[in-house]
Amino acid sequence: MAFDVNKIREDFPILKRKVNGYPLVYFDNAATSQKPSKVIDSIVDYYSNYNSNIHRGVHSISQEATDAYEDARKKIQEHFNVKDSNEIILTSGTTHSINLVANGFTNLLSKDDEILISELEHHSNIVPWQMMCEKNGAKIKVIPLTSKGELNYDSFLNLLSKKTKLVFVNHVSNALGTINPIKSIISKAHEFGAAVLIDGAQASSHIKADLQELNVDFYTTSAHKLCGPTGIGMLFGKKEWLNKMPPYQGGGEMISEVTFEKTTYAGLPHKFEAGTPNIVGAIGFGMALDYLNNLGFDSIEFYETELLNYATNKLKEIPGFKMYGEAKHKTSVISFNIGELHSYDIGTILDKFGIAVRTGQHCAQPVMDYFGISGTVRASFSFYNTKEEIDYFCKSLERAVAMLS
Amino acid sequence: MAFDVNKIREDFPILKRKVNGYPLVYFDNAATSQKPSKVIDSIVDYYSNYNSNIHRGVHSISQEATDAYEDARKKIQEHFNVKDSNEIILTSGTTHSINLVANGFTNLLSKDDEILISELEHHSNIVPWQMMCEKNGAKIKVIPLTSKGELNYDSFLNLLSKKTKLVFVNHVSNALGTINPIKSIISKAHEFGAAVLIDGAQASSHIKADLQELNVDFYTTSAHKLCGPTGIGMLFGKKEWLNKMPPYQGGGEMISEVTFEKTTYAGLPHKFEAGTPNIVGAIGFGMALDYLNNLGFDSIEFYETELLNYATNKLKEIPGFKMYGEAKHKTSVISFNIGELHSYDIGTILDKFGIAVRTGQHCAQPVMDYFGISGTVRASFSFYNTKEEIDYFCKSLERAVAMLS
Amino acid sequence: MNIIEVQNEIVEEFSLFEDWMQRYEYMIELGKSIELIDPSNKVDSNLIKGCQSKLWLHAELNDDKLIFKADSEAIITKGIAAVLLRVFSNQTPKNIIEANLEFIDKIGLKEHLSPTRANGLLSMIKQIKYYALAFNKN
Amino acid sequence: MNIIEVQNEIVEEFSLFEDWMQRYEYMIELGKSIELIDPSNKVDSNLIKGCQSKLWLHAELNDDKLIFKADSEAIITKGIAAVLLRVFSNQTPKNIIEANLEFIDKIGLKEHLSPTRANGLLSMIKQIKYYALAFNKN
Ligand SMILES: Cc1ncc(COP(=O)(O)O)c(C=O)c1O
Ligand SMILES: Cc1ncc(COP(=O)(O)O)c(C=O)c1O
Repeated sequence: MAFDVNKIREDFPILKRKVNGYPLVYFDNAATSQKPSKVIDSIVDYYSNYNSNIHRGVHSISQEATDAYEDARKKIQEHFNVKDSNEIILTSGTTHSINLVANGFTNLLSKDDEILISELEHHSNIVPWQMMCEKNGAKIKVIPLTSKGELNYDSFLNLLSKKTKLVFVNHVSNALGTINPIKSIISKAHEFGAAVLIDGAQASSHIKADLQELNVDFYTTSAHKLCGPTGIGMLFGKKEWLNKMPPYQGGGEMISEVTFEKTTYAGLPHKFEAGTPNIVGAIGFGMALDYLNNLGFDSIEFYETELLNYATNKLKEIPGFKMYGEAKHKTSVISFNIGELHSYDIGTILDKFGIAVRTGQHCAQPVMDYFGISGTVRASFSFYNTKEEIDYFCKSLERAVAMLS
Repeated sequence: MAFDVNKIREDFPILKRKVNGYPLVYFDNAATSQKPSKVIDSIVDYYSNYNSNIHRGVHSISQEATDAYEDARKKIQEHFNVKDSNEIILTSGTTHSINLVANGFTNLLSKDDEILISELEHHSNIVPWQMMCEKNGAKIKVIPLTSKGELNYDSFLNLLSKKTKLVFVNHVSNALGTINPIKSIISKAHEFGAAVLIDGAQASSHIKADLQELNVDFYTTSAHKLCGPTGIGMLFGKKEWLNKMPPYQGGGEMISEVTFEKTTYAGLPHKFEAGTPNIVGAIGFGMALDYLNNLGFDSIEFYETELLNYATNKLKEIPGFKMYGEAKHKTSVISFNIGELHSYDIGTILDKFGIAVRTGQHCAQPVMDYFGISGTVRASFSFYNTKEEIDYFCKSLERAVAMLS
Repeated sequence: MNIIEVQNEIVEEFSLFEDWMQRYEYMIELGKSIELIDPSNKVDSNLIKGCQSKLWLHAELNDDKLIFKADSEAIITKGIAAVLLRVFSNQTPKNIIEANLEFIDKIGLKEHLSPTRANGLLSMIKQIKYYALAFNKN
Repeated sequence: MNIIEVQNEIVEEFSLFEDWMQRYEYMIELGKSIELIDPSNKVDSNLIKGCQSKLWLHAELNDDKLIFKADSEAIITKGIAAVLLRVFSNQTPKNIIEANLEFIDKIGLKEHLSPTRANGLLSMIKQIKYYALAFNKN
């Protein structure tokens, strides 16, 4: 099946929209993805036909909603090739997932332990660990960057020791698009007995991760990054770890017995899913995975790489263009500045042309500090973008630069 | 404007549905509410026209999404008559809200402190405090029930002391429908310097709470209980308290500066809203409040009380009918058993007739323990229900009883 | 009778009913006539999870056959248990392990087979098969 | 000129432009010609929050008039600041407090007035009014 982008674009209602009089060119995909009708329809279908609170409900629509919710978990399990569906915890997103793990490790670590965090991380994979370390005294060591925006693998090896208990790396950097060598990071960390959490938020719309093959301990993602709804995400955790971790939130669903004297917790995954979950979110998440798998991740990757190369080559011709992040393996993200121009100015003018890019620090201040800059313009492409959009983007960028210089 | 239930029913697509061949009679409103087209449409509109990640985005759709998200916060603020919109924290639901507060108080309390929890509480307002007390050693004291399912106010007064630091009561009990005298509970607790958290999850679809007038310290609710989407809720907290509490989750949005040495947190409300929020959820939440306010809470209350009285009188005629919860002030919830029949059996047969009720413990095991029962059948009515549905329900219930006896 | 014969007999019985009400009434009747578990065996370790009403299932080997007994607070659950016991009780572990479960669909209980249903049917079957496996090894 | 006269003058200037590009080009020009804040006043306490680019605003009283100076990393922000400074700098605190802000709408900057916009316009205005209030009391 050839990749027919014009046909695919018809799946996304928002792409018909105009912004400031121009057709929307949405290059802010790394911040959040757009949603195909299939996903939107699944939400409407839920609310119109079988909205109900789940679990323990005897009546039919409660059962239907429960089945749909649990089917979504199964779809996620299959997509990520996870052994046991109980290892999939539905959360409100990557940030929630990571905080859940950080809370779980608070009492498992102490002041002689070290955790390694890459300098490439999103704030969501830094701040929870800083908060945890304040409680248990564990030390954070930073895996530094190279000038190409890759992780310094030798430094990583040097930092690893018997003291290392946990390693945190994102699968793909949201600021630069770098695809990290997580497979070897995981196996090296395991040699030292350290567990590894991979933040897959930025990877999941581009790469289908096989979690059993990776042998990763924890993996997280957010549905909104992969054509799914807001307010839902997942945490994969190996059963051995999840069983060791205390529950994160208390409430309905996550208990088996409650008295004021003693409460016993439910088994996995419910132990970590307190309260009424984002039922419709889970259903939309599952549908988004169906949609992407139906397109095929190979086709997506192939096409997005084509867009990336096309855009990179065109942008390099613009005088003063400086790209941050030139990793050998990267997703379709271009983070750049032009001369001394401020990213905010460029973003503002591009918006006037109907083009959506992200500007600033991209929740990755350490990366910006590394390059000694206050921010970048980030154009991130998805499989529903086109070369024509890139042409228009480059032309508009040149006009913006002319206006601002 | 007269209350035209048939017209209102047309706002709810799900009410056209059949279950097991019969028209759906949805009496499980205390578990979750159904959604009017306006709310569903607002979700479709968001995803079809301005879906984008919010805050810090320079481009137009990001600004539109941010405005819509912040407008929702304003609507919530106005609805609950809150002074400052920064006192409204958007969470994923009541359970999340309560856990956030419990986490915030972990270091503010110590082993000489006491917290009062009512015996009427939902597990979501019990378990988080048990988890907190395990950490800081504070003691839980239980405000007991009376046989009518009301809080024993005298016991409450006796339990109050200078040691009391926090009091937790739900505004309305989900298991019995009891409306608690929160105004006097709050002012009594304040006399002793204790802060009060009111769990409004079950109240919000029936009662419009004026939080300034109540002078409450914390108030929580879930949008899914009041015609809004799943995966979104709110926490109101007085600024003085919210400023004292440490952040709950770390991540994007909730920081102002991040380095590996030191991270500084953002101001309210962002300090408590880590990560990409449930943007569409917030928008739907705001729209649900618009919808309910447009109907008018006075009309809703009036009509629901009519339904409650009508149903109570009819049900009382059924031999063996025993109602739990006969509070003077209660919402349109009837929790009951018939003779020795098990609630599960009744629920199963009613479902066969297309009627959705909840059966079991309703996440309130202490209430069931108090009455010495394993569960109840709970029929909970909303403003879109009708007397005809109640007639059909009673008739079907009698047939179920006949089959099961 | 072997398992297949019992299953066929049950399917035949249920095929006489015209609607769900008759089917449920019959199940409720069956529930009332179930051979109850000995009170001393109504212990937590015999409780089956995943059911809204308490449901106990006990197994013991009699010669080479497994004898199941069950009880539940809910009569419908008891009825479901009664159907299962008619099929599986007094059979050899090996036959139980190998038994297929199409009859559940045929008697209109398929809707109860989803893992999320609160009636415990699936958990009961799992537990029965689990007992059979355990006793088969001995 | 008093505040209203300056505002009218600015509105007139902007009314000549046919599209957003000319308007922005003009603002960028204004940004380049802004009277810059003294480097010694580019301190954190003069930073305005709510802007994606750093934006400093300094105020001092000269006789009975407030003199504002500003700077920003971003030229568009500087241009917006320049427009505001033309209106508010060299005016008495009282006049600043009383000034209305309709001109912002008229010159096509209204879209920037939402509290969630990352350009700092609203924060700048708040800070200017805040300074005026503070100096008015003295
Ligand atoms: C009184 C009460 N408190 C708390 C909750 C928990 O709300 P949620 O599941 O939306 O977090 C509920 C809902 O079941 C409730 O009725
Ligand atoms: C690499 C990475 N990690 C974590 C996150 C946080 O995800 P969320 O905001 O959905 O919790 C993001 C999204 O911005 C991301 O790109």
